[in-house]
Amino acid sequence: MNLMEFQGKELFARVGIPVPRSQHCHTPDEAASFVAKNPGKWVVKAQVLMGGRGKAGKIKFATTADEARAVTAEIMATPMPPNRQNPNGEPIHSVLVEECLEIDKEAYCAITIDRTSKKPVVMVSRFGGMDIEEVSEKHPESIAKKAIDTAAGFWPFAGRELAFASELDAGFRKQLPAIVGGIYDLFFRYGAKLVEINPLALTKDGRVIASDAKVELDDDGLYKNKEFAEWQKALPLDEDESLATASGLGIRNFRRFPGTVGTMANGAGLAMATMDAVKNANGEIANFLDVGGGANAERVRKCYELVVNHTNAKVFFVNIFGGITRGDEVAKGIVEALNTTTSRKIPLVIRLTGTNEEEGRRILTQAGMTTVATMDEGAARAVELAKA
Amino acid sequence: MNLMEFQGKELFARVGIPVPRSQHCHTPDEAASFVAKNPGKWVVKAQVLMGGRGKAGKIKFATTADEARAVTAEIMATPMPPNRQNPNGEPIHSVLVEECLEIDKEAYCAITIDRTSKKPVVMVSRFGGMDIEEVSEKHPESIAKKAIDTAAGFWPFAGRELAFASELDAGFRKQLPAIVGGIYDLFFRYGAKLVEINPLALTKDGRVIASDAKVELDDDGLYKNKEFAEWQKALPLDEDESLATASGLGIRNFRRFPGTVGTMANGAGLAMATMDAVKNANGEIANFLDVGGGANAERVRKCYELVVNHTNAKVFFVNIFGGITRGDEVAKGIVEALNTTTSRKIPLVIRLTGTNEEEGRRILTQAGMTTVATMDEGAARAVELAKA
Amino acid sequence: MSIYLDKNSKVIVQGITGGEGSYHTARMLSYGTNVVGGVTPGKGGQKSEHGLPVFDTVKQAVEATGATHTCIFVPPPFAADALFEAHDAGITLAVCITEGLPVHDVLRVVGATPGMQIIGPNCPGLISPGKATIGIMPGHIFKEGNIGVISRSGTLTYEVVDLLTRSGFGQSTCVGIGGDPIIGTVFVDCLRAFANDAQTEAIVLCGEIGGSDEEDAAAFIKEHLAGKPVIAFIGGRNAPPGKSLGHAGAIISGNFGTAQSKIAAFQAAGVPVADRPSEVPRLLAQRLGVTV
Amino acid sequence: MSIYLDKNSKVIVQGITGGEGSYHTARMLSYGTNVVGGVTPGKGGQKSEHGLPVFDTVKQAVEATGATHTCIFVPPPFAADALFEAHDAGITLAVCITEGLPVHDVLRVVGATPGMQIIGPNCPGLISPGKATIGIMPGHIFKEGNIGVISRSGTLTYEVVDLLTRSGFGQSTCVGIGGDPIIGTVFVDCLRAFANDAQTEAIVLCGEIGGSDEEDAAAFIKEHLAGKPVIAFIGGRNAPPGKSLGHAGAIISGNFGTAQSKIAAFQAAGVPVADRPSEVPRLLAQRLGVTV
Repeated sequence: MNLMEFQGKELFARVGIPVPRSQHCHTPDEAASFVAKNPGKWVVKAQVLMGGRGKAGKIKFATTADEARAVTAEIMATPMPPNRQNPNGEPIHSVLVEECLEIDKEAYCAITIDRTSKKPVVMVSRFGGMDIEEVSEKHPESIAKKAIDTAAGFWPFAGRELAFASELDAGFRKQLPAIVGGIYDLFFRYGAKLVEINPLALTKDGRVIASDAKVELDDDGLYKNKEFAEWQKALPLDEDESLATASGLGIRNFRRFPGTVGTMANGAGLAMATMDAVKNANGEIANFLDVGGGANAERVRKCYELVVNHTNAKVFFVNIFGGITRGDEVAKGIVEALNTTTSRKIPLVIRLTGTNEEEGRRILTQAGMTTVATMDEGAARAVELAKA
Repeated sequence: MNLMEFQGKELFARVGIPVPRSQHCHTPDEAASFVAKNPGKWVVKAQVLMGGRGKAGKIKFATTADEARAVTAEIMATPMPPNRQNPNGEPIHSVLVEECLEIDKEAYCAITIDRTSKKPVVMVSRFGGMDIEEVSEKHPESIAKKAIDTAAGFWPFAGRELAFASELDAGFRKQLPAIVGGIYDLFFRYGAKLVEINPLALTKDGRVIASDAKVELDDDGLYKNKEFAEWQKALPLDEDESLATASGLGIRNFRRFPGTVGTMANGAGLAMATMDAVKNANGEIANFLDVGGGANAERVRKCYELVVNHTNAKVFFVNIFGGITRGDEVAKGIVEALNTTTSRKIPLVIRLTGTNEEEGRRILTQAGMTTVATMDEGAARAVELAKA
Repeated sequence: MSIYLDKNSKVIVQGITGGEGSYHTARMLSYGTNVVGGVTPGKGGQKSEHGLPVFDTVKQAVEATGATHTCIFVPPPFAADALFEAHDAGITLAVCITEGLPVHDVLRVVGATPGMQIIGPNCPGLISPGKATIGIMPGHIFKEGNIGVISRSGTLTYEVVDLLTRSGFGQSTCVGIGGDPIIGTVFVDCLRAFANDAQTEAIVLCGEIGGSDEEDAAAFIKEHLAGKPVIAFIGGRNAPPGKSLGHAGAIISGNFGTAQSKIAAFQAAGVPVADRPSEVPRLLAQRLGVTV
Repeated sequence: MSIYLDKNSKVIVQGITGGEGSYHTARMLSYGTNVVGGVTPGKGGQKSEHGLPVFDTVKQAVEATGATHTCIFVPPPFAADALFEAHDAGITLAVCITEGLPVHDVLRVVGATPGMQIIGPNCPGLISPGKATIGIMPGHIFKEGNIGVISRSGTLTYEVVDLLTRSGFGQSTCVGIGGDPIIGTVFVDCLRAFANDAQTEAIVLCGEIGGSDEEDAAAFIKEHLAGKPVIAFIGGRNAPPGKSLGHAGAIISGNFGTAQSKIAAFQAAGVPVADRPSEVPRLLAQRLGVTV
């Protein structure tokens, strides 16, 4: 689960990472009333998950209540425009009215998980305020990395090493160990997969403050913090994610593509291999779908309806490796699913392997479905049908 | 630093260990007013560091406000009587008015540090409510111990193992991992050397509650929690500890005995060896005193005055191994100290070794002090003078 | 021989009285696995439905049975605890079937359980065909032989193994290492074990997009595995870009875990990469100089 | 030879520009210790007053100098951090002079720094006479020879060493392990090292009341150290009962750490126990069959 800036900064505050003074506002009036009570220079930032707010004109300044009302209204009037990351854009439901920092220097600081060392790794760069991918391309040597030993936990020396290795401005140096300690603490306490402070600001009066906050939480660990259930409900899902959860699938088990060959397989690896097989047969994929373990009738029906109603599929290629489940049971589930659905019918190509596979194929053939013996054969047949 | 029951229970509550409802009261009226507002059966317990409150009549019951006032007044009227642990007794400044638990079973649960494994060790016994030393003598097999790996941290299995290994009543079993997790958490979060729950009560209505709380904090770690400075001020020191701190020594650097040979040495090991040397010479020791590093004139004067004014010493045996400090410097310090003190004079026997030891001895002899070459010789001479 | 597991390995099941645990214990026993007992707190002293002794703690189970291997079927919130318990009791190999462990629990476990080989979490387990299996793999598709198989995916492993078996290639040991971001045993661990295994003559490695385990494996093969042919397959060449670790994660690992990067790494290490699973047996036959 | 430290050991000093650190660095250098640099964050690139390079981090110091040993002179709140930094940078032996470390910091350090030998905290350090010293011991009282010395106390060590030197017994290595409740190196660690040290022909062990390190040492000697005579001295026979660990601690360690218990353990292991420090050289001479 990705958090919005105001949520990320709330967690920052809890672990002692300095953040600018701010107020989360849902309406222009709320913003105006806050600025009226708190004179000063403020920045109004749209609260969305998408990046590119600045370029989209969704970050504006205000020094009076009227200005605050006006820019908030302007920001919230239109959704975030689509970009490559999110082709649907994103509606804006709130803004963060925040102390306008007088920034002297900007740095980058993040923690994430390194698969290879199996440890949390902290990254620091003296190039803040720009996309870290860009920094990584243009100034790869500027990025200092440090794996943290989870058995020892975080100790300040790691922050000092990062400050010196990344040649951060000396103004950052004293505070960096505490900032890194804070993101390490947040990382474990709240189960984050990524915590990114970009930019980490050194202000003209010498404070080191998290000017932005990007936090991605581990979905598998959300249950440990009850409050996250509320946050999750309030966050936008993209359309594929919404469709997946509405069909009872995991959030990452379904994704659409522009092609015409619908697919379904059990297990992410086999589902990916199934897509590859369709590609190898010169077909275009309509979707990725991992039905998970236990392909029972109800589950199969929902997946069928999901693909038929929400993708461009002209054919539905089902690729099940029975494993422990018996092939005849799976076959019965498929037949029952197809008999009970009220959605329009498209041709099915079914590849079914596992215990009692022959018996399963017999059941399917009797129900008038196309069965094939191998994944490659199924892919070829599905592509043929899609092009027919 | 040892904590009183109400302080220990405050920490228990913070880490989620269930404690009885209670009110800490400083006067009989406070206790009465609390009971008036909260009808029920209450127990009133003197808040002192000494053990043996029950036998001393310092734990009483009350069901009405008048009873609460009366028993509180009675408890606070006289100090805790002396015992072997504290020959001076202890004044009573407050009581804890606490929910009277309907106890079904009592167990014992504690965490402390094991020097050998260099780990925190949790101990659980199904014999609660009695001194653990007694349990250890009578039912040694009933005490289950489990070292906790600090790299892994606490995980519930350790609590389960302890519950099963100690054959605790099944009513304790489900809650024990959380209780153990709580004391482990307290142990590290607040820097405790000992956390003891005795008894850990299983109530008739199935709750598992810490009925008493004994917490010893590590003095070296107190700085990490600012609030402890306040607690420390409020806690009673025994007389030797008060004298030690008043003389600028560490709390454990001075202790008195009934004998007549006063001692001072640098380093705890040498100070103990000095006492042993006096014993070996058939003398009786007046005190243990580790002057620490840097025996300068001011420090030596204060120690001299401490021994002369507060022990039965008839002679003062100073045993300094110069090490890095130069012997002549130490000698000058001793002479200066003795010249500036206004306390009564007793004979000194000085053993001084280290760099420039001959020069040092010359300075001391010129000032009319007895110097000796070895510790054994010094001890013999001191004993002789004490008996003179 | 075989790696990690043979006929004599003494196995316990944590969560033996639960639905999954009980079902798969029966399957493991029927395959020939030397399952010696199980653990369910509060049921110590009872017998499982398979007639095996049930213990309250892993420590008791290990003391009573001498078990060295464990198979963990406990719900995600309790799985890290189960792994730490196994480690503390002296277990040397733990297979964690449980799916959905918080990744931070896994980080903690792998960082503080030295000396215990963890397979998974979220994996199908492992099998030394003809000897024993730990986990949930469908034993009937495997056949004893001399090909080592390692895979990040469950059903894809079955697909590949099925093809191998049908082509006459039996397996020494097959390890489903799981596809989670952090896993206890990675390709390199298995390759090192296969390198020292006399029974294993060639290795099939089924990778996936994401992470850099495949690149690490390729580097290891180039350096240390000249003697035994390896065939690779990379799943997900046409899959949506992984969203799970984000950009910072990709920069940490030094690449973006694309299929291209992995294929290039394997080719540079002299490892033929199959275009599709069905190509694996053919490539293997070529490298071994046999006909399928 | 000698244990833990010789002429070639490359040593850095953490806190080299502080008062204590600077003073004792000068002393170590003048004794002949191969001090190759120091660490003070923010002073990297400067030279210490001894002309040694100063680094911002231990990692930089190790990379630039190849140091394997460190001596830590930083205030108590920063000492655990300094030890973890040394471990992370690959240091293999760390002497922590700092007194007053929170015991929980020490527990954390010793529990998560595998592969690094920690001497202390709150100890005077170690010396291989005639070769090198790390710490704050007064070098002039030591003399090269073949007696290994281990002690929990600082000044008591000097007392005993002084007596040994005056009696003609030189030392191979003397280790002041410190008297804190939790220390990185205990008697048994040193005994194991001395057992394998060709230079060391006999060992003097100075214990104290409290804890069970002496009992553990006695058990180790009985089991593994038949070849080399050991003489023990136990300080504090007439000292006030230790208050620091309380009763639960005593029950954990299985005894109450009395002088009686320790003396009995040593005698059972065939180790003569001196009544007083001045008896040590005589007992040693007896065991070695020489005259003082």
